[in-house]
Amino acid sequence: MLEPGALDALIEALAGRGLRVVGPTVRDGAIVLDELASAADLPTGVGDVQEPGGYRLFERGDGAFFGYAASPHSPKQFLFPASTRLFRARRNGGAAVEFEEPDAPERPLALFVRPCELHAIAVQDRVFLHGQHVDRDYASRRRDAFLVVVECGSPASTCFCTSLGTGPEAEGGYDLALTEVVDGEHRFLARAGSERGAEVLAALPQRPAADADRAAAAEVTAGARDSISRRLDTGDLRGLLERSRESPRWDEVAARCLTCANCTLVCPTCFCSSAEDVTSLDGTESERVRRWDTCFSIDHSYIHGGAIRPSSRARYRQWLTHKFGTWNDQFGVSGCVGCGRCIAWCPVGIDVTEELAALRAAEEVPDADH
Amino acid sequence: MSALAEPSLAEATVPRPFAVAERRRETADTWTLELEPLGGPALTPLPGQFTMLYAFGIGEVPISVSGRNGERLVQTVRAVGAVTEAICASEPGAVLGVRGPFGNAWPLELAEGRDLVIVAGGIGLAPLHGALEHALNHRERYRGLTLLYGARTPADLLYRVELAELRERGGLQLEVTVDAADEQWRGHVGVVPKLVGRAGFDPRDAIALVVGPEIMMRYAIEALADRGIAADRMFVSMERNMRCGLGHCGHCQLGPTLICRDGPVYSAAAMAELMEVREL
Amino acid sequence: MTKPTLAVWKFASCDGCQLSLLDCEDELLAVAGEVEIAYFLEARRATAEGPYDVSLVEGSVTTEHDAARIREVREQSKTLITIGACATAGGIQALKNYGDLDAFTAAVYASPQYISSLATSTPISAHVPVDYELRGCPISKRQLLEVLTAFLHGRKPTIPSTSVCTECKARGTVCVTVAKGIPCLGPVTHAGCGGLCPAYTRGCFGCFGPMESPNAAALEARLKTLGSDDAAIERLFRTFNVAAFDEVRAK
Amino acid sequence: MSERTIVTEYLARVEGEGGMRVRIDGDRVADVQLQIYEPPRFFEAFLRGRRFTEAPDITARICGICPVAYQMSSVAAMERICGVEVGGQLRALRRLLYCGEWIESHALHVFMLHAPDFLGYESAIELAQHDAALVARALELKKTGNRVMTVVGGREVHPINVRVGGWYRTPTKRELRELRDPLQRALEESLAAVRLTAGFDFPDYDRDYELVALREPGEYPIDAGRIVSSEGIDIDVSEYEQWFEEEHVPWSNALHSHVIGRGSYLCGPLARFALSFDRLSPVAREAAAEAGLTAAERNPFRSIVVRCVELVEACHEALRLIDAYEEPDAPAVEVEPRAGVGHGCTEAPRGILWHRYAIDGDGTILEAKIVPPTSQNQRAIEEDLRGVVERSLQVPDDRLALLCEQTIRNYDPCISCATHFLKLEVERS
Ligand SMILES: Cc1cc2nc3c(=O)[nH]c(=O)nc-3n(C[C@H](O)[C@H](O)[C@H](O)COP(=O)(O)OP(=O)(O)OC[C@H]3O[C@@H](n4cnc5c(N)ncnc54)[C@H](O)[C@@H]3O)c2cc1C
Ligand code: SF4
Ligand code: SF4
Ligand code: SF4
Repeated sequence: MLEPGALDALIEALAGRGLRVVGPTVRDGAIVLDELASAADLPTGVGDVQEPGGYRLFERGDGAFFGYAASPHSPKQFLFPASTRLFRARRNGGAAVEFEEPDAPERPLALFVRPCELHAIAVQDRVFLHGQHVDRDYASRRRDAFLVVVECGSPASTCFCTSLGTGPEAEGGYDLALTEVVDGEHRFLARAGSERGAEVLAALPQRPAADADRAAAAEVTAGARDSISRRLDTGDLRGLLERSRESPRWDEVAARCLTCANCTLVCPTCFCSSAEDVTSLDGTESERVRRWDTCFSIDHSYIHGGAIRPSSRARYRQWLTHKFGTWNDQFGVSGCVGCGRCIAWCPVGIDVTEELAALRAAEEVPDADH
Repeated sequence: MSALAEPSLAEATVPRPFAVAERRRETADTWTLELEPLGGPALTPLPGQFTMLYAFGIGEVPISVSGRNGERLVQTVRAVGAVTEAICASEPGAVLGVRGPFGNAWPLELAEGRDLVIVAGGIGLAPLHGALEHALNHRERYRGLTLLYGARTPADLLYRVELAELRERGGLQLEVTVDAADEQWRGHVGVVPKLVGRAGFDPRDAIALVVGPEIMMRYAIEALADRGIAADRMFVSMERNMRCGLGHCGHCQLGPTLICRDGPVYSAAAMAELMEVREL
Repeated sequence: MTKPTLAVWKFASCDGCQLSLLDCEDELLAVAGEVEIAYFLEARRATAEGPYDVSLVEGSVTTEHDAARIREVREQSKTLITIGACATAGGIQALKNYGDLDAFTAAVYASPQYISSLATSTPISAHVPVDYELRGCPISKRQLLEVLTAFLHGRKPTIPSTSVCTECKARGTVCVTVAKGIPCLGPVTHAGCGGLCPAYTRGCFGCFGPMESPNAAALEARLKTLGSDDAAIERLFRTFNVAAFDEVRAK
Repeated sequence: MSERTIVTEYLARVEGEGGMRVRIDGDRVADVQLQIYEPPRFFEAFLRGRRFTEAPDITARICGICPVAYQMSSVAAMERICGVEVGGQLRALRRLLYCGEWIESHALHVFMLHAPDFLGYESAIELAQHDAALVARALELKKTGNRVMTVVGGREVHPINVRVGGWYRTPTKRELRELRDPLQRALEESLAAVRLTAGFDFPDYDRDYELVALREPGEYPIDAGRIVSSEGIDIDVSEYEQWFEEEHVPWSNALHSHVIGRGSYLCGPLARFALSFDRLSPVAREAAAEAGLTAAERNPFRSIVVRCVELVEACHEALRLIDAYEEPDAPAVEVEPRAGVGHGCTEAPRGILWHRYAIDGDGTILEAKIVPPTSQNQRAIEEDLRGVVERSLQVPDDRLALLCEQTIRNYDPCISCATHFLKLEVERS
């Protein structure tokens, strides 16, 4: 067991290992992920209320450090940054062209994450690490990243991890797991999930956990589980989406969708990127830069002569179908971890769980609206 | 969590420099380049695979490998936009970046002992050229060998000299058609799928490879199916926007697949349904 | 090799977009090294005769004289690039397209009879073919350099036409609509500013005009739930890109 | 001598489009016109019916060179109407933003637009071919002004952070601290610029102008003050229209201003310098003294040196403001609209920029009137042209045209502002 005071020691220990410690902090009316200097940067006593298209902070009044649910940022920002350099090409007079590999990423990371985010990282691992090709940039950031997962005690109304089995407990894939118990004595149950996790943990001021502590921690996540009311019926989503390719629901949602791409960009698993040349004015140097892209952009599907998916309908369908359906074909997992970000951060509050339920309902009562 | 693999250089996102060793004009807007590695080993792509070709400071695009000439890659490129224009304008000696090869290959083993029917429209002959070359080089492994090729006009036909030689050489049933003939044209007039009905092959024991515009591929497959070739014996090569070739950028999704990884070659059985869906 | 020639032209505008070129302090001399600045009155007295390889055109057409002048510019330019909201959408002065010109003139000038002006302010593309339109009120100098570099080296400029939201997200800005209920045009506005206003806790007010597939109706519905009345929504859409947004909203 | 006309159809190195026309009849200057054919854009009309809070963003679009000036005059007017005082650090930040605009605008004018006249180059681009280091340093100076605007205002052209009542977001201390080093270098560069320009060859010409500028207790006038003149005007900004009047001349899309019953006047750096010499910081005053400038300076050609002194002042002031900065609790004060008429006047880089608005109780703008510095200087410019030409009748047309243009550039006229406003024709007979 750790005292709340041990958080400073933890952050110091991580920084002491040469890591850039990134975790939750309050900025611009939200809990975002940023570099932490000490536990004082954590969102102490701040919680969040989320709904489709809405997010507000409130004072919890209990001093919890991790009393929030999914934030507008996700670990993606750090492991797969919005822009990275792929290579630099140089023309040294005449025709000769030289290619240079990009610099290695900056300092390795220590990330404070939530259980669903651990799963999201695992999903991106499948894309960037476990396919035929390994993405060098992602791999080097990921390999060194020290993951501290904090189990969830205060899910938001937008969360549905329980439907996808990604939370609120953390089951593995972390270096260090914490469960914050606020009731009674404010304390943390800590577990190491790796050797380096154990090393770090061993160096922190602590006392052994009693059964009562374990029970209190289990109650935290159990309480969280009970409070999650959003459900997604995951039964054969793949088939459902495949059968729904021509559903009129796509037109209906396209009327509401702004094609602004917020959903895909806040999603912790979406991995689409584009690559472009950034050239020097004199034309002797060029950098190929990779940037986040989204299937909501028309260029995403552009091939000579026109885009494959010009309509909003087709773009929304791509997003939902990929996330919940074809992702399984491509990477053997669902692309969704149930964090609810796409629901909260859609400016018009389009709710993926509702859209999927509508597709299912239309299938079950095919002639409902005739 | 599984061990994290060390990224290896072979999988690098950094291109290797290749020099344009030779450049031939095919049509008004299409050129064939022979690319020679500047140091490092030669690439050994299989027929049907593609590379990502990088034009300095302009961009990078997927281009099929049309064949090999010793250490050189042979690639045929139609200039349709900034990158392909820059590639086509690369004079001998110019340096391009090459990554790859990527993607799967034409299932040529499957065709061994059978009739091989190659159906190409326009620039679509480029991705098929490697397969044709392979089959001609190993002619004995195949029974009948047919190339049905169409272009808009006689001036749009690729590899004209080579095709004329092949016609002389024999061992290949070659039918060429154009949508619009000029005065000198003595061959067929009409769309490629129309050639399918007349061609001599045994549909029960044939493998067909088809590349062209999506609409042409649909009709060709229909015609081949009408002749009796089963959908799982027909193969097409698909195109989508592509940024990485590594399965990482998400652009080349085609329904449940990623073209750079699962394609570009697919059986018609796998594609038939997807090709029916608009804006997929 | 002779350097390509660049000309910069001004029509009805505030000068801000031209100034953006001079504001490229770090690159200006490099630009002058790569191109022959053949005509740029704001910066130089010497002018060279056309034709010009690249013309940058700022401002909208509001007089007969300018309507004729833009045709001459076009004739002399191999590539014509419009810069800014005035040149690509008519600018804020396009508000007069919807009002009574005489009343406008009288509101500003004591002797309106001296003023000659067309009843409308129209984008350059309404008069001559345009090769590339760079958006923004003002344009982003980063994008201006990108367009110039791209044209110099024969590649497509990398100017995404997605929403401002995509820039906010890349920058890590917290959405002001979702987190604060601030009305914001970002979802229907063309990227380019880098997601500036939301980074300053302010809703986007549409400097870069409509994005590639703007769903104005859906956003308007949302603005209403945030407490904007019809008049407020009108005002929000009807500023520097009034003509372009009006067109989108009419659909 | 026959009649001759000297015409410059499109004036170069000024902001906006205009020309000049001077008609000379024997040894007499028959007519001088500063022609402003920049098409009119009718801002006063568009402002009607908009909300009072929109004025800073809309009026900024009148001029891309001095958008901050428009924003500052408009917010000042609106705050006056609504009875709100924006003080403390919120006001300090406004001065800081304004310093950024002064630095950028003055550096642009001094080096890119005006200095080539004195150094015998057609442009800074040509100058760069001979003295690349000078141009590079000038650009660095200009860039520092832009950086200040970017940090405080969001961007250099049409900043987005200014609002009636204050700001949308105030900068952190750290963000401002990062401006210190560049500003310190800019200060040094500005001092060097004073020395450089003081050494230029100046035509021997001066006139007894009526100088008009703002004046404030304790500070060099930037964002506030009373309107004062060398002829004894000393009024609140709301009294402007009782003393000054605009008229419309057929050869210009800009209005001409004059002091009622007296005639032309001059605003801008020379006026500010003369009327608030005592308010300059010691560094700026010392630099001026070294350059041989006193409050009695009236040679318009020397205004380039004065501009450099103001560069020193702006850099110094910016540094002072940054050092004294404390992050405010709230970025803005609440402003409730209130029916009324209000005025705002601030010192744009080119001179006083005066705004008047009438709004109703809902905050809807009923009426707007904007008098930019270039309109106010237009008459003085024409009179200078006449004066300069009269003294240089023997000069051949091409050189005379150049001299006339230089005379116009003394004022750093901003035509975009003036039309909401320029062409030189010299006719001789
Ligand atoms: C697997 C595969 C093999 C190909 N083989 C050949 C070949 O052998 N010969 C040949 O001439 N062409 C081939 N293409 C098509 C070629 O890649 C495009 O013509 C090329 O990308 C156009 O780029 P551009 O910049 O010149 O044109 P633009 O139209 O200006 O394209 C802009 C950008 O869009 C993307 N893009 C546009 N069209 C395509 C496309 N069809 N496929 C993928 N991305 C696209 C690219 O990123 C390109 O940079 C192949 C495409 C694929 C997917
Ligand atoms: S699809 Fe939505 S709920 Fe699922 S992981 Fe992505 S953002 Fe979270
Ligand atoms: S949902 Fe769209 S943006 Fe996200 S990974 Fe899939 S295709 Fe890419
Ligand atoms: S679903 Fe919502 S967040 Fe996603 S693109 Fe549509 S409107 Fe934007």
